[in-house]
Amino acid sequence: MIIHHPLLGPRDAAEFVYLGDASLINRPDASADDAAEQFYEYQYLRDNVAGEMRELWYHEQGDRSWLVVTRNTLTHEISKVELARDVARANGRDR
Amino acid sequence: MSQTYRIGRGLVDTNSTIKFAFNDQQYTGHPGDTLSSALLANGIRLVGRSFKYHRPRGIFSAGSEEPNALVELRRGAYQEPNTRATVAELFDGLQARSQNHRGPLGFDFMGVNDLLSPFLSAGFYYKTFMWPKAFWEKLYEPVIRASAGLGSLSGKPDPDSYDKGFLHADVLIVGAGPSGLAAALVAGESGARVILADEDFRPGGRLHAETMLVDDISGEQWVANTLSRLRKMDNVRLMIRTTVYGAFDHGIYGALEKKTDHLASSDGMPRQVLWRIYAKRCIVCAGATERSIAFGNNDRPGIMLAGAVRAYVNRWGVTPGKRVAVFTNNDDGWRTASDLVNQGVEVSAVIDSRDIDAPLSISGASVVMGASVVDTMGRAGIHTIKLSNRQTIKADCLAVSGGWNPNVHLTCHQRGRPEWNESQACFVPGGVLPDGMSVAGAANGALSLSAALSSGIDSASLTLQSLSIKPASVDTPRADDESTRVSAFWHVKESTKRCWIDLQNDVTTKDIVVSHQDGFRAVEHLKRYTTLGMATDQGKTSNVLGLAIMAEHAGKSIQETGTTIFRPPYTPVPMGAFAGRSRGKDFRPTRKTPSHAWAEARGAVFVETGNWLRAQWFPIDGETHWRESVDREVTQTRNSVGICDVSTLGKIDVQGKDAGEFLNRVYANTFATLAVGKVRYGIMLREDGILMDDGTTARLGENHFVMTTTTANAVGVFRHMEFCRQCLWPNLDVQLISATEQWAQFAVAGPNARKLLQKVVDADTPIDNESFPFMACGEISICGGTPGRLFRISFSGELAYEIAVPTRYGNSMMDALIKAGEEFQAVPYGTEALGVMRIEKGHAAGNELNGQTTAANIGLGRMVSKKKDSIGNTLSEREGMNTENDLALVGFMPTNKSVSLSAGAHFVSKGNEANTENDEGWMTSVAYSPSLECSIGLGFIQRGQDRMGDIVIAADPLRGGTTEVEIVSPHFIDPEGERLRG
Amino acid sequence: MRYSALQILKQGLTGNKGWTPAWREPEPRTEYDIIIIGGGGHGLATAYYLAKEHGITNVAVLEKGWLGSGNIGRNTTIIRSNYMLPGNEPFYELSMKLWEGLEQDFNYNAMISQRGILNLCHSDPQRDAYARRGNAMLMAGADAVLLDADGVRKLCPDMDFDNARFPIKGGLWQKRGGTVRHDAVAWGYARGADERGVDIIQNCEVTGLQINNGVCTGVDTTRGKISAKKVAVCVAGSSSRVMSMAGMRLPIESHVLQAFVSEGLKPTIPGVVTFGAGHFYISQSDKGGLVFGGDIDGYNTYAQRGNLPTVEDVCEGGMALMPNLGRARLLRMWGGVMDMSMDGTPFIDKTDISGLFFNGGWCYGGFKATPASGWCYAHLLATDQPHETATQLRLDRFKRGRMIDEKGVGAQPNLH
Amino acid sequence: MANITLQATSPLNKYHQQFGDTTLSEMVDLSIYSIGLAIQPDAALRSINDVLGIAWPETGRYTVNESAKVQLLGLQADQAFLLVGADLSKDARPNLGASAYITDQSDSWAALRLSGSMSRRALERICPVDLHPSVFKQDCVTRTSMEHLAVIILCEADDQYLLLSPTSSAESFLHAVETSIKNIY
Repeated sequence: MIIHHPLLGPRDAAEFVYLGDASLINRPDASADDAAEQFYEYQYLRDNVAGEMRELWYHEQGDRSWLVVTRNTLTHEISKVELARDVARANGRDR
Repeated sequence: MSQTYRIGRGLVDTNSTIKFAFNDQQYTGHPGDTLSSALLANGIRLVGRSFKYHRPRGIFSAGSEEPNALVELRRGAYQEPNTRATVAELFDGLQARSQNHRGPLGFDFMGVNDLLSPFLSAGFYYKTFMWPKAFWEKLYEPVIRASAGLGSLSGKPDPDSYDKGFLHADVLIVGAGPSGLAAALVAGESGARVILADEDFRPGGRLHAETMLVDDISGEQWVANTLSRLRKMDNVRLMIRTTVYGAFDHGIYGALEKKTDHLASSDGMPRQVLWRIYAKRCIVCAGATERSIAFGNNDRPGIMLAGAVRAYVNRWGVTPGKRVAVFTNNDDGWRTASDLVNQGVEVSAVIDSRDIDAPLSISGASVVMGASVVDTMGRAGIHTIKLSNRQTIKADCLAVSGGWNPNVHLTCHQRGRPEWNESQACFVPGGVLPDGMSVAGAANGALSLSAALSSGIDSASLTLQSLSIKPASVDTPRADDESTRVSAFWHVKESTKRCWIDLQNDVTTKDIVVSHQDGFRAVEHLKRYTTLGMATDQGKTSNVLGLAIMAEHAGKSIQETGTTIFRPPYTPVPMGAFAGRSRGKDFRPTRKTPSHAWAEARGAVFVETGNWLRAQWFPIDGETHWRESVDREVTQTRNSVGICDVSTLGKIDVQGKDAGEFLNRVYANTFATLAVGKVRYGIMLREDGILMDDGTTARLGENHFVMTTTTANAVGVFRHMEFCRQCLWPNLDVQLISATEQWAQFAVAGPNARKLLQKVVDADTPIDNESFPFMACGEISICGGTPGRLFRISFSGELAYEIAVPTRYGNSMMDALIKAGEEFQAVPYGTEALGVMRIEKGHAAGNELNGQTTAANIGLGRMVSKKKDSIGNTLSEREGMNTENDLALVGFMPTNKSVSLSAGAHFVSKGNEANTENDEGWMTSVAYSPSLECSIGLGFIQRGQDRMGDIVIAADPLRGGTTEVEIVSPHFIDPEGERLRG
Repeated sequence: MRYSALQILKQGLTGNKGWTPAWREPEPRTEYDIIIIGGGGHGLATAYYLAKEHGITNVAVLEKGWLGSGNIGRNTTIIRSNYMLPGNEPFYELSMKLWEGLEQDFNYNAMISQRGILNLCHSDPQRDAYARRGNAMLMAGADAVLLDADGVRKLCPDMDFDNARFPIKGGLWQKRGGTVRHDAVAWGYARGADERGVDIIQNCEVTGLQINNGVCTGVDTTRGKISAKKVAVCVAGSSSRVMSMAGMRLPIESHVLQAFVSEGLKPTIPGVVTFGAGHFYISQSDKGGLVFGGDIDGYNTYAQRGNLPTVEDVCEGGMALMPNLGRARLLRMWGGVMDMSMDGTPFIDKTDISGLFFNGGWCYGGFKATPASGWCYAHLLATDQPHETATQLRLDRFKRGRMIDEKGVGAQPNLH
Repeated sequence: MANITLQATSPLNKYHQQFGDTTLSEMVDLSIYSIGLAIQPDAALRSINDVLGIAWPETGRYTVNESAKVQLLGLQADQAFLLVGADLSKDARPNLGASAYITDQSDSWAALRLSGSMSRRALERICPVDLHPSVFKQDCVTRTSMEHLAVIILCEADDQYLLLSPTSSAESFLHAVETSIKNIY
């Protein structure tokens, strides 16, 4: 596969390490009352969609950026690639 | 006998003669020959045996689809099984042997299977060999296995080398036949970056097998002119002997280039290169493959595809027979007859299944329309054929054409399904093609030459436009639009004899009937039940025939019946090529520690630790067993001082105003409060609450920490921290960079460690216990000004330091430390002694931090700070990870001190049987402790912390040992930690 | 029809015209006691044991394609019971024992070949881990032998013992491990279940689950609505898709595992061998093809195909281990979609929806588990109690912190 | 203190080899610093311009100050490598204040220069990145992997590349590049 890196252009997916669903960005608040339940769902349950999925790839043999790649799990077509840091900030993650 | 079937020159160089051997018989051929054209030239018709019935087999095709003519090429370690004689280029001294027979090729003892064929029909083996049960293992299976396979490997390491590479192109054109060449001309003239790949050693495709003109010159001449134009273009890379074997995601194509297979010796150069081609667009011009017709005994040597017969006559100047009959269902087959007649070969008959007017007149041949061949005679090579009208005809070669199948394979590699085209009676590319792919020429069903040429031009133009490249104007080459009329005809139903579909795997029409009877009617069931299409040609010559006959039986259309899935590779690729250089010592890179050269000179024994090579121990004269060396290294370190290269530990520079806060979150314990100039031991959890890694982190400045990780987890921890930094807390001010390679780091351990270091550390850094206490760190200068770092940390439990210098000084530093330590008899120690000392001290390492254990399991539960959130904190509190029966890491000593403990033994209480139910834990690490003079171990056992002094059984049925052990503190040495603070 | 050598003789002498279909092609009825969704190995085995062991025959197996078209039709055929953790090992050993009598039991030759499986180790810690595992196997009644380098060499002399980047230091050998003709397992179970009255309905895709007030009462299919007292999902590879119809999210990701076969070769590999310093395992089929594979590709996918980096990685491992394979040609590559669970261990469990049962999460280890999976799932469906060897294969184990993580890589499915 | 001085060794012993018109040689005396930008980078970018006379590069590009013989390699959005053509003593390290984080990387990398007509044909055997001059131009740099090793590749000129690979595995990397050259024909 080829990932069109937003900063570097097309790169072989072999340079990347895959983590999984981009929902892993949304780490729950440990001080919430139902933190245990939230962390369980965050860590273990997956939509595992057959279709377009947002997922985390790490450009280990490249610029060391984490990317959010929107990829179709049926066809492997990639429709969008973003810097995960930007996505995290847009999701309201801060410090 | 010398080449009595060579009737012309074709495109071989008859001025030069080369020698080769088949089954140890010497023959001659010419440059430009393949092994099969040379065998045919010499009148060799029997070349192998089929898989199941060991029926005699002859050359069937003239290309890579060949199911029959498979040989073991070359000798010794170079022996290459299942090599298609049809594509093996002849070279001087070539040696080949036929396969899959016991006894001589002409009389194969396994031919008895053929007589038993009524009992060996499709799926027979699923229905028997079950009784008596014990016979399967002892008798049936060994017999079945002994007859498995076709060719054999030499058993010796492959002596050739292989290479890989990466190519990038705007347009990849697969196949340099008429459509591929035409497409390449357009793309090349337009300035695109073009790769034109062809599996043949002579580009041109079917143009060499035919006698047709292009632009009023011979096809061969047109090919030569076109190639010379292409070769002048810098932007075109012509790759011959290169098969594009697979289409992978996003325009990545796999290609195999044969570099030296046509030479007698590869001379040290890579035999083949496996290319990964990144192509924005791909035009598949892969041509078409002819198929046969199922009729009685249609598998005999001498029965060939009609197009192949034409290829041998026209390209190689060889006739496969002296009296040839043609059996066809299409107009193309007739050209075989006319080309043969033009070359002066006798054509005894043309049989056409269609009841139409003869499309051509063939002089001297009896023409039989609306008839078919029902049987053939001649066991090792046909001599007679029998027709449906009861006529018998003499022929030593029968050219069969059942129509052409476009080579749609690459279009289906991403699970596209081809579509049945009724008028052309073939599958054509259909559905969704891989992104960026188009198809031209015969591969797209443009079966006539003129159609192929123009579709190449058109397809290239469209492709370039999609890349926003203006297509150059190239005139479409002129050629005749020859007739390709065909009328589907699969199976001669009048035949009472077995009619072959898959020649290699011996699948006949009867097997299809049995498969249908047994309920295996889906096309995938048919394939799996009968093995149709599972041979080395992956059904190139058999699949369409087989599924068409299945469709007839099931009363379904061919489109409804469908095909099995096309999978890469298009033609088989050697494993050696897929591995490239990554074998032997080059399987993975070797990482060497900074003091490697020193250790090597010192005679160290090295051990692989991941990709690192580390000194395992340093034997000295007189030591004959590794234990002697290791015991000495441990004892001398504990008694005086020892030095160990620990540079392999991961080192991560963590800087930023929020570096402390960041570490607070990735470590389970607190780091923000660590004072500058101090080191702290930290444990890191995964988010699921399991231990991920441990190590010490030093604070060199307010905003500057240096973290150490275990050797094994260095890369993973860094990746995890980048995840935390970028995805979880994107606005923390923290920067990470690996400094593992930057520093050579040495543990200096033992009561004399400080005295030794005082000799190398520059005087401006006082390192007495008060100025530089346990867990102190600092940037220092060494040996007169070399910048370095010093950490007062101890893995061995002794008074110990780790001293770091820039890597370039590492080898020299080791030497310096040993020289400075001469007065203390300082010893270098390796990973074994390091391991012994950490076990003696009760430190967890890889065997304990195995990804299944919690902080509580290793006795560090209280380090997980509940005053802050950190990775893994919440999930570490789950009920199942905090039970009364939790495992605890403790020490074990044998009750009988002369007994050795074994890692991997499981603990059961005394009196209990060693079974899963009674399993209470296991021994993780053991060592002989020279300090305690007995074997000691660390291990996890349920409620271990509450069971000090208990005697349990360490059960080791694997090695036949059962040992009584006492549960003790894991800190075998200096449990109060006085030494390391001294 | 009972299969035997005599039957073959009889049929052979009469032109092979008397064979009858191995299974019926029934129309679905409107109601069954139990519907099994998924006509792969596990679903068919479940149906077979429901009928044979529990006398429950009013059962339908619904398969969206052709029977056996799931991972039973695209795996590398290995059987073994060399697991380490107490939640796993007794289950896999049950499976091994069932394999050992299977062919006579269902009157179908699946060519079970117990020629051994050898896991190589290349370092001391790896050997220690194998010792732990080998003892766990023996304690569960399985067989295991720990070999040193010489022992390995005797068993499999054609490996790189002299020039290896990661020298072979020994191995864990399970003699009873081996290979099975995978398709035949599906066919044998299907034939056995069909014979006992189970309806195997091919080309019947489940499009919805009928769930009312927390009770599952049947399924919607491409061939109409079918009611059932119990619905048993058994669709590894597609588990998330099917269970999402019940509104459930699973601790599962779908990944592709590639497998490879070489051209047919005269026998060269003795049993199953796995490399310990790279991703590669290999065996040789009855027909002579080398069957080999390695790691999953590593990204979520439902496409039954993989990509080149994994192919190359596998062959690199192969050549590092067995440099004599260089001139063997890779004939075909394919991929199967795996239910990769969060700890690498499967599930056989009830769900919170009454009447809806779940079997999945088999990772790349489903084939070897086929008999025990069917046996235990049938037990659960018939008795509403988990089988004694499957008590820990529960869906709630992550919430409770009772993971069964053989590899110790945590909640990252692509690492299991 | 004993009279001991430390000797520096280069990762590849100053390797230098000619293959026809193509040259492969180790570059020694190269200083490398990573510069990580603080979360608010403005001050850092200004001082980089002031102190080094060089602009912050886009990721995948490098910028040059010819007179100071320094190059700034844009390897990550917030991190660049400063390449200095001469070995800097500790005191000569750039001081960029508190808004950029500097780590010495000089000993972390072995540096090879490959130049000559076979350079690209050799690198296409191991380098997955498209090095065609129209794509990988003279201001391009990137990190990738070759033969299982991390490599930073920088296009210095037509047919001339600088290759940085980790010190510990430098011999394996050299072997990979040498083999690539020898395997061309």
